[in-house]
Amino acid sequence: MSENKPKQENLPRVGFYICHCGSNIASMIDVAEVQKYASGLPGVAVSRDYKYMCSDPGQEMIAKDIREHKLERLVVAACSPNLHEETFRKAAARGGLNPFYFQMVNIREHAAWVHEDKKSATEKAKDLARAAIARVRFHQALDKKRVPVDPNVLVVGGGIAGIHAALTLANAGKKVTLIEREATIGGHMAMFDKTFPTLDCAACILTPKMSAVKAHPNITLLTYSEVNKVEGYVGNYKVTVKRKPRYVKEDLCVGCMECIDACVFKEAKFPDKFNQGLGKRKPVYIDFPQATPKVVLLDPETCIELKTGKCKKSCAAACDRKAFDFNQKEEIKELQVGAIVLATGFKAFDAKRSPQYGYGRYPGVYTALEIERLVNASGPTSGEIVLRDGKHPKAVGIIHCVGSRDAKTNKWCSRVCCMYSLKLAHLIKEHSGAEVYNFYIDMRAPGKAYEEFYDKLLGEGVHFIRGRVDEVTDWAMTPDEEGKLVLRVEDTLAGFVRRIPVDMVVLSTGLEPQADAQEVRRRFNIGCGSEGFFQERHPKLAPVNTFTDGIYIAGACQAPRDIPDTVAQAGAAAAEALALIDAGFVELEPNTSHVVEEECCGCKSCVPLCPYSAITFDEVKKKAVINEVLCKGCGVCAAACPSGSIRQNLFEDDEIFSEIQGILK
Amino acid sequence: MKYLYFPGCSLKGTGRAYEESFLAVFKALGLEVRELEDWNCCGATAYMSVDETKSYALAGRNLAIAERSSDLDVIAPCSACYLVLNKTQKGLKENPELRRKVVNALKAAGLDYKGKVRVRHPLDVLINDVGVEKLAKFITKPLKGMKFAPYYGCQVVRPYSTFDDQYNPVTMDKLIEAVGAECVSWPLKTRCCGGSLTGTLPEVGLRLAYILIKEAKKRGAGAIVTLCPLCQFNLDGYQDKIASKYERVDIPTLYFTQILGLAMGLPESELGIKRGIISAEAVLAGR
Amino acid sequence: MPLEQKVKYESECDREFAQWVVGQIGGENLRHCIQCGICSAACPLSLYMDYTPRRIINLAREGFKKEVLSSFTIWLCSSCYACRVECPKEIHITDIMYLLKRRAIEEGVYPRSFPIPVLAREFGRMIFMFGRVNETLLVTDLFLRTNWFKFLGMIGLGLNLMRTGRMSFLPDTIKRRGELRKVLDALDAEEKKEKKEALS
Amino acid sequence: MNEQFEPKIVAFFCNWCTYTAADLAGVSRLKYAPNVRVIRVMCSGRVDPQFVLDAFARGADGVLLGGCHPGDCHYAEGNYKTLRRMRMLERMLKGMGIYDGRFRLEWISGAEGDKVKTVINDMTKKVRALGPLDLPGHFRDWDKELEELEAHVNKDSKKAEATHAG
Amino acid sequence: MPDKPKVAFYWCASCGGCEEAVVDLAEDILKVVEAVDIVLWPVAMDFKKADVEARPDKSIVAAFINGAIRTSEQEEWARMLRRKCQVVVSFGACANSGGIPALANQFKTETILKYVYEDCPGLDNPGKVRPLVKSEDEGRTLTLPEMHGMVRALDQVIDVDYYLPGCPPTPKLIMAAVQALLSGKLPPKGTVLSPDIALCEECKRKDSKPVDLALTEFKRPHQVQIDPEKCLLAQGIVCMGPATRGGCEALCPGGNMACTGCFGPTSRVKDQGAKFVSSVFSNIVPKEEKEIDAVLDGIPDPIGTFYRYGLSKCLLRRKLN
Repeated sequence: MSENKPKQENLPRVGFYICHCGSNIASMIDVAEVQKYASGLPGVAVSRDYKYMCSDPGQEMIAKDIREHKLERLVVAACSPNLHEETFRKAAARGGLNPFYFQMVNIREHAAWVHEDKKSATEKAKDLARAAIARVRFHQALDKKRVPVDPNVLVVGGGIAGIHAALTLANAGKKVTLIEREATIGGHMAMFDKTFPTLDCAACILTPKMSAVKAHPNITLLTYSEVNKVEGYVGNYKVTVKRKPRYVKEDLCVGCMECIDACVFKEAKFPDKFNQGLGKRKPVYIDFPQATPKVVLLDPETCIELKTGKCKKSCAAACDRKAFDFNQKEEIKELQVGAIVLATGFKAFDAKRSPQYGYGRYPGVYTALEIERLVNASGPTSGEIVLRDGKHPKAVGIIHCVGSRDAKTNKWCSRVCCMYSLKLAHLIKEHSGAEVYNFYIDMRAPGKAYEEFYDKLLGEGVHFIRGRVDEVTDWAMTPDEEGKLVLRVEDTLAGFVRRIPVDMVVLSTGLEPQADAQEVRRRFNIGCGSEGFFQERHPKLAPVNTFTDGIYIAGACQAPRDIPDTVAQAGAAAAEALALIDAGFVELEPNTSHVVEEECCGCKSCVPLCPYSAITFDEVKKKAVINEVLCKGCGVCAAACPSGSIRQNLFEDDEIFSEIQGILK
Repeated sequence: MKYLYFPGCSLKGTGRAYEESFLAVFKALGLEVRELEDWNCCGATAYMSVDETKSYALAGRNLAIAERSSDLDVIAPCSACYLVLNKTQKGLKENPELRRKVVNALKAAGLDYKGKVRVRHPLDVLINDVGVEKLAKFITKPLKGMKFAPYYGCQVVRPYSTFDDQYNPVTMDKLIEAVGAECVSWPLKTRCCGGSLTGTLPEVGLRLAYILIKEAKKRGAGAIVTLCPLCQFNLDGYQDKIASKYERVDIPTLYFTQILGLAMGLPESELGIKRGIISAEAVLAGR
Repeated sequence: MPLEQKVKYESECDREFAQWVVGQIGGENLRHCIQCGICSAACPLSLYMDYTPRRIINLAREGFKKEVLSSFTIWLCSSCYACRVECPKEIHITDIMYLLKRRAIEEGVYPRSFPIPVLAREFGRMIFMFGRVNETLLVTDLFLRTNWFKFLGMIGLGLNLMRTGRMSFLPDTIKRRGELRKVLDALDAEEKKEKKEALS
Repeated sequence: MNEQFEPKIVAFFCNWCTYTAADLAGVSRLKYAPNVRVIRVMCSGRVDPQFVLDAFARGADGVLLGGCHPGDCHYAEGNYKTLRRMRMLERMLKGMGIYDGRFRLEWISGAEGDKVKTVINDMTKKVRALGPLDLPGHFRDWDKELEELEAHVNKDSKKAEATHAG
Repeated sequence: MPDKPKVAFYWCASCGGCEEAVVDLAEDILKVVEAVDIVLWPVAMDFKKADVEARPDKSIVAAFINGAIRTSEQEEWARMLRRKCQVVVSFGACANSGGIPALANQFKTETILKYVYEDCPGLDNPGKVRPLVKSEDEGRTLTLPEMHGMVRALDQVIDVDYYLPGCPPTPKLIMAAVQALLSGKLPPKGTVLSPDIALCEECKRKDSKPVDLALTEFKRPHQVQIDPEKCLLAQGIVCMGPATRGGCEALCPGGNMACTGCFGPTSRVKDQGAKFVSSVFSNIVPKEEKEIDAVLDGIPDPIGTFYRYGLSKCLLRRKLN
């Protein structure tokens, strides 16, 4: 039983450095005391504290000491290794020391910031330092493996974020595949009428970008498609894509829409998803005139031919390009890419989840998205605001924060509702001349020209009532309330409750993660925050990166976000992907495992454990072998090898045992 | 099925008809109910305003007695009792310090409290233990052509309701349909009737009651059907005053147990129909 | 009409009071209020209140003890819990109203001649005596104590109740009153003990 | 001794979920008990039951193991392997007289900084209530019986040598 | 005749199997006897403690001590032999890691005595009489060795130079050890005199083990008809082979018996049981706690199974109580 402790005399010379991090650490941990304590530990040749270890002078101090004091190991007690491990490894290298002769001690996130008693926090810091110093002795000199990066990129999601990221990458000369689940790209933005605060029409600014995508030689557009599987690692991903059948050959259809007129259904009678069910469509349809690709598709749910096989197929007959193919099958495609940008967007809150507002119960109650279509010139009413009962509203109430800032639904602020509610207020007033009431809790207009837009609306005589509406109801207290929808609300600025009768209620629904966000993130092996949006690597310093290298996120899939911010973020994600690709290679953390051949008995226990099939059994030598390129360094096999014959770099048994011993001594 | 029965003060007083019809119906359905021995007032809402710990202890005593006597569910037909007993269960569960005090106090009187019993509402039992299908078998005289406005009031659905939706409860609607009557849909099902105030601040209570009976009548309800003795008393008892203050509405208020009893063909006398101050005769004549 | 100064000075608010509310069962989330006012909107009685529930929450949070405890609002709360289920911050407003009422009674600052506090205490007395409450006696007693000519107005109702046999004049009582007393006394003892410890 | 006992808890946190969550707790300045010492591993699947036993043997009063939620493992299924091993290890620990939550396995995702706080506080509270485990101390006590005899035997041997000398 | 190197054999808490193993050297034993001069061998020859006591320190070349240390007497002998001998070889599983006797470390001494002298079925001891360390009999004082609180491996009591693993060690290994001693070609102190590679290496069934082992249940040998060719683990039988040092040439698996781990772990492993658990249970199929537990239930006595010969060397050393 080896006592994992090298002999005192030939201990490697350790340099220990502890960081004040300004006052971040120093205010809770007695840095000087820890420094002094460490200097007394076996093998420690140098022990220093410094205000900012990560600063240039701090790093330089380390490099210098390594040279002058012939240090053989380096320990830095500062923040989380996830933040600065790389920094200090580089410092070590600059001093001429192998960067992996280094161990970091996290005394900021794991001690200074989370404790309130200086004494115990300092004790903890000492223990952790002792452990690291004990551990680092066992470190080995290692090299990072370099693997080439595939220059192609995959962008998932054809909303404004995906479109912008794809175009940016393509313009930089990269081959991009853009995948969209719906039949057309454009996402939510394509449904909007105008955009705040400038009120330029969404279509006018979006559709040119959509056709640019279609036309770009570097972009392959796969609509009506979804990602099935993702394998591989940064720089070398293998992606499997499923293409749903449209029953129309994309390369043949020119979008003349003759077939739609020819359809055996003379009248469009099926709810039109794109128009939020406010309009009707036929089984053969195209979402909207500028749909990209401009290709019709068949709805298997309603198409007689697809359901029964007994239709005279007048649509196909009307197509002189012979584009129809009723036997089209689902297609599976495989892609090789180096980087992936996820721009899968958001889902609008389901207003039925707030029953007190009567959505689905009172026909006069609408969601914001429905109004976007209603006021849209290319919408079901060509922009005329008509209630479901055909009447024109005299008074309209817009309720903010539906499905936002509410413990019962979503706790977060959806960030865009205030502004789009202002926009809708303006448009409704413009289109209908009705009295418009905005019911808000706090008016959030923190963007360029946003506050000015609010000011404009105030000027237009829109009513702003600060208070959360309790319910939308139809019981009247006064004659003028008869037959109206009554909103009960406290006018919190006036300090009393008001009952306001209106004809139309607009629910400013919040933004939620996509319904399948969880499956998607698992497929791409990234994280989600507690609210279900994709988790960025660092809220401030790595907002478009994820914990999986080579996978980036952009737009509302990361958090509620308006168009300007989404586009900016899409650009950032594209830039990150470019940085990765143009480097040409990635360096892989050398924390891989390997089998010590002469120790392995060939029991094969490890082989089935590897999720990446990196372990194989050499039938000639009768030993297990690990392919270090496929190995991602989880260490499961090292933990499981029953004869201790598998080692994981950076996490060797000796290293961990000595860390345990160090902590508890 | 067997249950313990916690009447509460109202069902022995102004809510007598509720007790009569409740017992009659459960008996006819073959559900055994045993009155909790030596129960005391639950403390209702008023006592909570005087002394928190004591009001928990008051309810605590009842629960302790229930635990001691059996492991049956306790049925509390009165909304206030239902709320207070449930609130006590929850409160004692979540606040160790409070629990310690109350349990010690109970121990001082030779009682013990574990928090085992479930407190249920008869409506919950009828819909979820018996079930609409089974009820239908007992309906011999369906109340055809009658329109009832279901009125749930506050304290059964809010905030501890375990068996129905807080915003739009439907269990009593189901029951009304089960007895063959038409269920009036209206948005005031759960709006407070002011009952706890009419006694002390008539002008306030009356207004709240007026809003309800007016709206119910307006939507064509022949009667309001409720599940709370205080609501029944408030909606039924003050219509003369409402008439003098606002307008005469004259709409009877029945207990859900009464209409169920009628539909099951039980005699009116056993159901305390006559105890309504606004007579239901005219409405029920249609049968 | 008399002029009233509206400005408030920091010296007028009582931070401990706010702290006390937060420390009570039900007061936990007080500080999280975003003043959206849905509680007031949901409240069927807010139209009679001197301060809407939202304002009570804010006043309590800021420590305006006098305004809060002497307000009618807390006594008008009918415990319908509408606010409690609507509150987006899960503030237990109804329970807060209760604890404010208790504090008001304790400090004797509740509005005199206002019948509700009287009812509450009478109610308590009756339970202590009999273990149960007889509504008829309770109400009669109440009106005689507060405003007896209002009582005359109730005679009509009384007659109706007698006609329908819903009125009884004998106080209903439990068998083991002693047991109940023991419980309540034990709590009084405990409270005394705590008070003493608090002092020492 | 009125000084209350402060347990020492050794934790193994996986880099991608629980360790990140602990970082998050720090960034969010959540406050929790200072009794836990975290050892970072890439995946909870790297944690060898030997580590847990060794930690106890070297004086840990508790051992906490933190990994990604089932289905969320950064390495696909590492946490399932952890779960399986540790279920058996728990049985063995019980057999050796170590139970009542001195060893604990928790799934904490990278976003659950608050869970790090609650778990650590809760475990510290519970282990504090259990009192010290102090295996090193037990080892010393158990070996006292040896020292005694050793002393006694040495005495004899002195005699023996003496006789030889004679 | 020249003075032959003196050798001692001694037994502590053991079954005598190790002594048998020496005899199993068969005719080789003669070579040994020729080469050495046996000064202590209780199982075969009559020596008194005093005889050994009388020898000068380090006058004996080597002692082969088998059995665990359970009593004061065994401890005393061990210490004495340590003084008298130049090399001490820990002989067999009990000496190396406690062996079967060490399973007693799951119980308090009192529990054991009570069971043995009071509760054990078929026992006839109405007076519940127990042996005493000191007792008077017709004026004479009888003494018995004291029982220790726990069972220890030899090296937990005295310094050990080499280890011969096995229950018992195989003749081959013993012979090799003896020859090494005589030839003076000694490996570094602390060496286990057996290959430092796990058993599967030598196992005939090795090739029949699938590379995608996925266990859904564990069976005990009496519950199945064991396939004599196929890897035992693959048949759902707990075989400690992968976590056990080789050297026995897989005798048990060869005899259609699962390896129970008597050779102890390889030098890279601190705790045989824990390591085995780590490996074999990673490879079971279920993911839900309930289902996992169902599989684990197939092993009713984990400690007795995974520490059959090594409880003294479990990192926790014994059950707490």
